[in-house]
Amino acid sequence: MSSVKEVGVILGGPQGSGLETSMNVLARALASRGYWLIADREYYSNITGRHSYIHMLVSSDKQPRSLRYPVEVIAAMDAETIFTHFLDISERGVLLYDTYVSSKTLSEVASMEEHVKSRIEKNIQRLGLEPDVKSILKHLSEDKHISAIGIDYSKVLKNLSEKYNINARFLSRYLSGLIVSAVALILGIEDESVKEAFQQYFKEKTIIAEQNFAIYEMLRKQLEEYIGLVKLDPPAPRHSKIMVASGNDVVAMGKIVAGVRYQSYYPITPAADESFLLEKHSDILSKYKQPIGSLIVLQTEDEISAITSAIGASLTGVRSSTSTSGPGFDLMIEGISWAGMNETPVVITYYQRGGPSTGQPTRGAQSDLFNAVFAGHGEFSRIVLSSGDHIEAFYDTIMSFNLAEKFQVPVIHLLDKFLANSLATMDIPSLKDVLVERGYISKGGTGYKRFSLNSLISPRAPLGSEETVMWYTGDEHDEYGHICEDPEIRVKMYSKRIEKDKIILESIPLDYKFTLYGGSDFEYLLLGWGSVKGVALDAVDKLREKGLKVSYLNIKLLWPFPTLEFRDIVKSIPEDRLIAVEHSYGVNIASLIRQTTGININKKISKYTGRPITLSELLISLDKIISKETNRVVFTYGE
Amino acid sequence: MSSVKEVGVILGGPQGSGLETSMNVLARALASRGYWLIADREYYSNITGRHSYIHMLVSSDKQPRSLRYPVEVIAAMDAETIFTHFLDISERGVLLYDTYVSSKTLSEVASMEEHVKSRIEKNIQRLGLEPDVKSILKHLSEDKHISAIGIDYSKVLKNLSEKYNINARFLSRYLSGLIVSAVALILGIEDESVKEAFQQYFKEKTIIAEQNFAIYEMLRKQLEEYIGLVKLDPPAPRHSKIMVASGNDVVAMGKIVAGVRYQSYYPITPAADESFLLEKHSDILSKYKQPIGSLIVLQTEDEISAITSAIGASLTGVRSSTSTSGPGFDLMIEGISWAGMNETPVVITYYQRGGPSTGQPTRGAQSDLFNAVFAGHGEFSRIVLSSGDHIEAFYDTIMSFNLAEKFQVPVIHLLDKFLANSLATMDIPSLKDVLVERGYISKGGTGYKRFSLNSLISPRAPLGSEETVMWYTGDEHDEYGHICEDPEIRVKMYSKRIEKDKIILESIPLDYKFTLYGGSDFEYLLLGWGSVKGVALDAVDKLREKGLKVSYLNIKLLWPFPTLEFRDIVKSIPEDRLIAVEHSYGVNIASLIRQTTGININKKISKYTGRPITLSELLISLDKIISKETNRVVFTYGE
Amino acid sequence: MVSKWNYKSDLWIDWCPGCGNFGIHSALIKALEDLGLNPSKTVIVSGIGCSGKIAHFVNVNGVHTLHGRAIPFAMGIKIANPELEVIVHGGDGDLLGIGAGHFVALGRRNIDITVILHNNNVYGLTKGQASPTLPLGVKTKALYWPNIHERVNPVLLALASGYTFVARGYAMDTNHLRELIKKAIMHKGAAFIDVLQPCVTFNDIYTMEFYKKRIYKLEDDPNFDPIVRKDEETLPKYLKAVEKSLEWGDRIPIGIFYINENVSTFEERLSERSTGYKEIPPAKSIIEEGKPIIDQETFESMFKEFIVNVKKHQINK
Amino acid sequence: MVSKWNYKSDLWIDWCPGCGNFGIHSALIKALEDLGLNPSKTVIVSGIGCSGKIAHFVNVNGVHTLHGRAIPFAMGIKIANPELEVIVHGGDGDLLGIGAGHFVALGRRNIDITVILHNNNVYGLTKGQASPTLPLGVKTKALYWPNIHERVNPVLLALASGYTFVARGYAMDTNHLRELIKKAIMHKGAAFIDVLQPCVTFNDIYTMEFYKKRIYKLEDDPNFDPIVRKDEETLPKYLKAVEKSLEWGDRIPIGIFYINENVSTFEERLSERSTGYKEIPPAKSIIEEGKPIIDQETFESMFKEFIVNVKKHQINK
Ligand SMILES: Cc1ncc(C[n+]2csc(CCOP(=O)(O)OP(=O)(O)O)c2C)c(N)n1
Ligand SMILES: Cc1ncc(C[n+]2csc(CCOP(=O)(O)OP(=O)(O)O)c2C)c(N)n1
Ligand code: SF4
Ligand code: SF4
Ligand SMILES: [Mg+2]
Ligand SMILES: [Mg+2]
Repeated sequence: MSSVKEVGVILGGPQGSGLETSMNVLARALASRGYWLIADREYYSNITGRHSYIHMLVSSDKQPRSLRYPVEVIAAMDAETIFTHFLDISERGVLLYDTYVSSKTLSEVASMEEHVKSRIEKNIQRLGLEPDVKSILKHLSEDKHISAIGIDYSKVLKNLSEKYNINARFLSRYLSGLIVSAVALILGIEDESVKEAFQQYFKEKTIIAEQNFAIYEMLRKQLEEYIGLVKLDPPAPRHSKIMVASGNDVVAMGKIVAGVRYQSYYPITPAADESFLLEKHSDILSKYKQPIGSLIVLQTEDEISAITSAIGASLTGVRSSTSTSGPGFDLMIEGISWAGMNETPVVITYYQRGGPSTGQPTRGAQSDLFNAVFAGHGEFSRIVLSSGDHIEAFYDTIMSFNLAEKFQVPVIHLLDKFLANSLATMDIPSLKDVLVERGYISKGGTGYKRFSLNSLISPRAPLGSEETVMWYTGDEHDEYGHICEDPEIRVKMYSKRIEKDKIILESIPLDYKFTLYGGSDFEYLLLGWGSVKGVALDAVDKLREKGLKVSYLNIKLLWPFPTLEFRDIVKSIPEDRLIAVEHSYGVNIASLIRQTTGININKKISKYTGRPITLSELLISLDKIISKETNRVVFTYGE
Repeated sequence: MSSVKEVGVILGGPQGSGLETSMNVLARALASRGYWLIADREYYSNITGRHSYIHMLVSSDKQPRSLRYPVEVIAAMDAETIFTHFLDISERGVLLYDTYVSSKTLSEVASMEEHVKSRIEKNIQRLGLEPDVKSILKHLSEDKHISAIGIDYSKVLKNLSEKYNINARFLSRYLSGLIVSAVALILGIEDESVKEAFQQYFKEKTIIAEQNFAIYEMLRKQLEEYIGLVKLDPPAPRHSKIMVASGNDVVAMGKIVAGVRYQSYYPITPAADESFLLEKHSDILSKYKQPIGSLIVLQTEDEISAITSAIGASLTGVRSSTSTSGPGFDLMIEGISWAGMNETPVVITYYQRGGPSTGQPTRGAQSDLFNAVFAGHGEFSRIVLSSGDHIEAFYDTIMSFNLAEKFQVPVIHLLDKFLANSLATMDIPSLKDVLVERGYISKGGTGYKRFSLNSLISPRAPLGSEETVMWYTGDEHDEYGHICEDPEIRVKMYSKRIEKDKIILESIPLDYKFTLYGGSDFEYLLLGWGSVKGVALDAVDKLREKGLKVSYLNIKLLWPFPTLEFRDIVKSIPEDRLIAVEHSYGVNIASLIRQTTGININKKISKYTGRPITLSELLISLDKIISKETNRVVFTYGE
Repeated sequence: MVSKWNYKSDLWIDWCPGCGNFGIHSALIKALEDLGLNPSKTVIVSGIGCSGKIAHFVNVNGVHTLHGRAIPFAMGIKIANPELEVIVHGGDGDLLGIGAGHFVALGRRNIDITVILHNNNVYGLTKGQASPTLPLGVKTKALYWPNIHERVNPVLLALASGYTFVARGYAMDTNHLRELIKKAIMHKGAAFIDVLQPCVTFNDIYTMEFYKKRIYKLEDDPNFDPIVRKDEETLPKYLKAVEKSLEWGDRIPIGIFYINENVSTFEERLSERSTGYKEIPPAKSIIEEGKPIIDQETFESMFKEFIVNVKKHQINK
Repeated sequence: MVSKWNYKSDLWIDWCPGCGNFGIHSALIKALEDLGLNPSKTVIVSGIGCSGKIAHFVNVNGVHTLHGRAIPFAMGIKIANPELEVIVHGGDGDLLGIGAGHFVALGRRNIDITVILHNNNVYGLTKGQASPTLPLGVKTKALYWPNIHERVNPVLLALASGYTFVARGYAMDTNHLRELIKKAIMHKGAAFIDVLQPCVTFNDIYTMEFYKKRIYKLEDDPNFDPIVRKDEETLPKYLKAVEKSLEWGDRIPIGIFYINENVSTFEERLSERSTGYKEIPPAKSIIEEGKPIIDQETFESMFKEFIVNVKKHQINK
């Protein structure tokens, strides 16, 4: 088999059996070979037992930005994975499976939801197969020329247990290593990289790393004939050090770089992992040579306490933030309204997930745009920023703190589960140009007026400033912060808090408002924000290869909306050449644009199954839309 | 003095001194004479001491709909009222005051906010007066020909105390009666009506009514020469019984007529009075002959409990509601999202007040439109209705319950403080055509599917139905209500909950979407929603008298927005003849219209001092806008 | 006893194998069987967490609500239809963290509801963070640092809030727990059971072994009688319950701490202001399609305080 | 003692004449004077209600927050800048109704904050509805029906939640209250004072006359010592405090119920995970305009677990 530029991989198995570990180790091994990759993690709202999988794309020449079906390699921990994904393997691809499951039937898979089961049953019937693994395996190898490679998992593990004298109870913990090893062998990654990946991931637990590598060695023998069966091209040159991290991770790193000193959170998917990483660094911060102070990460009793205590911390001059998803954000709204009223900088990292209500807690969505932009009673200035990928998310996190302090407003950094839980390789961010911008910091002093009307942004002195007293109140107030119901003061203060929007729009550089990808010669403009960026860029590249002049506008500044610049950029084409894409029902960015610019976008691409839009879905839908077959396409692919 | 069609009255004094009583008694006395009136109540967020006033307009021929300055009569309980309102008395008008305050100076008024004081001081200076009552009184009578009628309040009260042997400590309670009496005499209302008004208001406390009437009798002698000094025309004929009630009252009545059986609330201005009236009727409901069941009105521990317990009650098939304002609504958002997810009817009566945060708790605003329409994570159908006046509010309350049940959605009835706390005369609502519409109620049974996908509206069986079990969950679910993450079910369920919007729009009759006032021949169209209706209609009348073809579009259905019908109605004039008016900074209805219809409204009239737009303000601004002097007018009149 | 109803729903239960929730589930099912509660008149109201999923695993009505809000949802259901048997299930994060305010308020109301706390000392469903019942300084598996919050004592908090039935059970002693659940359901007023529930995935401290060694039963002490029978017993029995609730460490009591049925229930209190409440509670009102609920006459007499008669001779001379 | 600072702000105080809040205000001002606290290092954090306005009436920093949320705001302030003296003021609706969850959580944290409850049994600022401390069956002026909720006992709830200083004062005994406030401020850990506060406008039951007849001082009983000095005293003193907290009716105790400084404060606990916390707490970090906070090298070593070295020979044969 000749080598390829790009390989798609799915690792599947029950939740709680270590797939996240597999993903992390495999990613490190691949990265250390110089490959680029992206990996999405799909899982149920469940701790143990339901079907979960990692969907990866590995590339030899550039950072992959989206996922695609079918994939070349699937590694199945269990029968459920085979039933769920057998249609996702490309012709001549590879299926790694446990020989133990070959006798399983679909009806035996208890952990599968009834609806999923009956849907899969229909697919199996359509193909004229039996609802059992055997029949599927036969179909795959005979009809699709797929190499179905069986491994006796329990035998491998038994060998391991004998070698290291491991209690049988703990053996299942090594399944993740088995999967990594098998896939690494198929992809032909060098031993050394696999070994180091285990070592790096398991850190001090060197014995665990060793044991996992022992599995690899066992499998290497067993799978000898398949090594490098799916071989990647030699990687294009890249930096000698690269980063492998999830969206949650990069945001946490961004916060530390930005100087966050108080982070409150109430656990919620998919936000909690960010705080966990920050928590780990509570002490490290104090350990570094510079006196950079301590970072307090606090699990609060609820989201109301999270936002209000973060605001409290901010009043003392500290960079503070909190992190949540939809249900938690709802509870923070009254607090955000207080921050707006009191011109208090605070950063809210808002990871969207499937709604409404508890919704699909572990699935992705972009359906909270309006909640972020409009929730809260009364009118006040806020900034809503979105990030299109991991690197953007890192810098945007830092930017969020700068903007919050410069303009003394709450900043909502709007992300989502797709980004939060997906892993990607990236160049190590450079901190060279990462500068702190604190805005108008004052030392206070006698007669200090926190809400001075001399300028739209008043001098901000921290609580505790020498010789200074100040007042804050959620009530309308005078320049000192005392309650005041005078209509004239009301108008001045109320206007001040809204008219900041103007200077925000003036000060933020264009590339922090949106970025055009693909070229300014576009005849069609695809537009969106956040996690559709990757797939949109890939689609743009493909279409441009075919000679279609499509570009993508990645909108970052969602509020205040950059109306003038937006109008300017789209003016070269008619409205009916604008196409919006979003992981939501409404494709709400189109409504926001109509509201703020008057421009009508009635071509919409949407997906709201909780799974990410794939490249082929986007290409198909663009084709349908450009060919005027339809104005709206809704996709549903992916389990 | 000849009689007049219309009289403006201000009653002013410290909060806690009985002005609300004065308003109620005076209104009843006037109503029983056959007069129409409207009365706005302005007060600080304070229990005792700060300046408060009633601003009334009384008419002999039709229901007044808006307020105006100047007024013909001001009755001042204290010096602060004189300082605050002396510029509001019309030439040849009347000022009733306490002779005791004639020696007061502005600086002695401790309860006045500094900003207000310095603003008034400037006005006084500008007129070349001294900052004391004496100087002002002189100015009023000499320069403005105002009858400044002094009464020695304490003498009147002392006489009363002697007559009835009342403890001096309680005498201040009779100040409200004194004010009513003095104004009634000036307006020349018959003794009998005043007497009955006291009796009706004080109910079983007949002695209090008697004592108050005794004050009237004392004053009648004292003010003999002034009786009927400002005389209203004989009233046009009207029904023999009329209603005098506030917005809070009519909503409570509407709820009872609608069959509410569970109302939860957490006290908040300006919503709490509604629940208080309902609470009074907890027992009366059971007392009536028909077995109409019991009404539970429950003060909860917070707004989260208010909304979630109301939803819980609704699940048992009960018509349930809660009532709040901005800060409380923010806390309800997660609960509303659950109701959306679970297709649960529930009515949220949302009285706007000045925001953000605690804002101006006792002042009016319409700045929560987007919060009502867009707050909540995830997308789901909801209905947002607004009411333009008391009568609308009554019927809309009933409509809200019908819509909630018919479409199985949360209904937000968006009102505001202006309506909530203002008193108006009105015809007694007729219940003839008030019918219950419950939508698709089911008896359940074995195999019952609460979320059947057979139709957009599934059969709804109450919890407790015989031989029926059902499940509800905030997670995405299948037809039984069990958690389900299958992508196909997801798409069906998610879409179902949003696509209801279509049938909502199809089913709601046009006059529940909006109403055009002034005629369809308009050359300019003023548009708005809620509490601007009254002043808008008055302005339309005035302008039409002058030959300008202006009409007013009163928008009731704010969400889902009636896009098609709206486009249809405005299509006859160019966009730049559309003018929006709102008590907010942003005049946000214009943005909502642009978002949902693509129509641009860039002419805006706005007021956000917390005080209502007056007729003259609206006329002036329309003039400026129609003459193309400006596109945006912001007003600030009123203390 | 063979029950008329099958109380187990036919869904696959997705708790981790060995989870203490299975014990609570069995005890509940058995208690329902023993009491023979009619599934259509029984409602399980649960919060969000591993614990909250129980509503789906039982074949009676289930309302799986919001994180922390099971109690107010349950309150609305019970008040609107007092005929329903309402049982709340929630996690320790759910009932005592985000939901602590409602937990306290229910005690004050003494609504006839049973609250069952799945107390596993962690936030299970969000992957093992410390819950409010985890003691200070303890570091369970998923924590990076030892816990910095002191624990809240559920039994003590329930006593302080006014619950009139307060007990503690152990998830792995299903027969004992089944009896507690039955008593709690039959109790007149707000009943609370703190169930010690091992979380095999995230809690490596409060394990079955941990509990096995320490747990003892209050009912084994013949001198301890938690039931208030006469008013004068209230104070001493309450104080005794408080004292017992503070026992934690080498010996951990399970069983009933306190029962007091002399406190009026919320239903009784509501009947005082709404005299028809017992006969026609909200859910029994007849609200018929296409008809008005009250007629014009009733309306006008109800709201007579707002109605003014206009005088014939309308004008003053 | 003549204080360096004038602690009274020059605003007109808009409480009703005769309101108990004036007593609390005076006691607070006097306590501040006695302690000579630096106004710029002192913060009053208040909720929403008549009580909440106090933040504006004192000439130290004032943060008038949201209804029920004074405690979490205060927590953020105190944790970020432990040098500040933080005093929370809230109403009974504020701290024990909507804010009860935070009230409980603060006890678990034992943050060095003083919480002063303005306990007037009503919702003053919203015109007299029943507050959570109003006993069952009582009908104050603005209520249409007698109260249907049992009262929450603030002292008991504070004890159950883990406050390490628990006291009760009376608004009209300003000298006694002043001493309590001073002790609470000086206490190391979370301190709570339940202040009985007559509301002259809406509460016609718990009036000054009512209290005058009933109040007595705990310190007058020579046998009652609320201070835990040794660990073994904890349990008996705690139980005694609980017992005393239940006294209500003809005799109402004021004074200190319980003090225990042997419990670690939150600040101490935070120092364990963030060793530089005491020297450089968040508010003392230097975050300078125009500079990066950490350099590339530090960054890469902090997050080395995410950094992979790319092999020279990148390709497998
Ligand atoms: C408002 C809100 N915040 C956070 C969450 C996320 N969340 C889901 S379960 C859970 C906690 C679970 O812990 P616990 O209540 O103890 O239940 P357990 O899983 O341990 O049974 C949290 C915080 C949520 N669903 N809603
Ligand atoms: C979220 C929210 N709900 C309700 C209110 C309205 N509100 C203002 S003050 C108050 C209660 C006041 O009672 P309490 O806390 O006892 O303080 P007091 O006025 O008696 O001092 C309420 C409910 C609010 N401001 N915010
Ligand atoms: S995480 Fe813990 S509580 Fe949740 S199901 Fe697993 S063992 Fe049970
Ligand atoms: S209402 Fe009561 S608590 Fe509020 S200021 Fe007046 S007397 Fe004081
Ligand atoms: Mg738990
Ligand atoms: Mg109070």
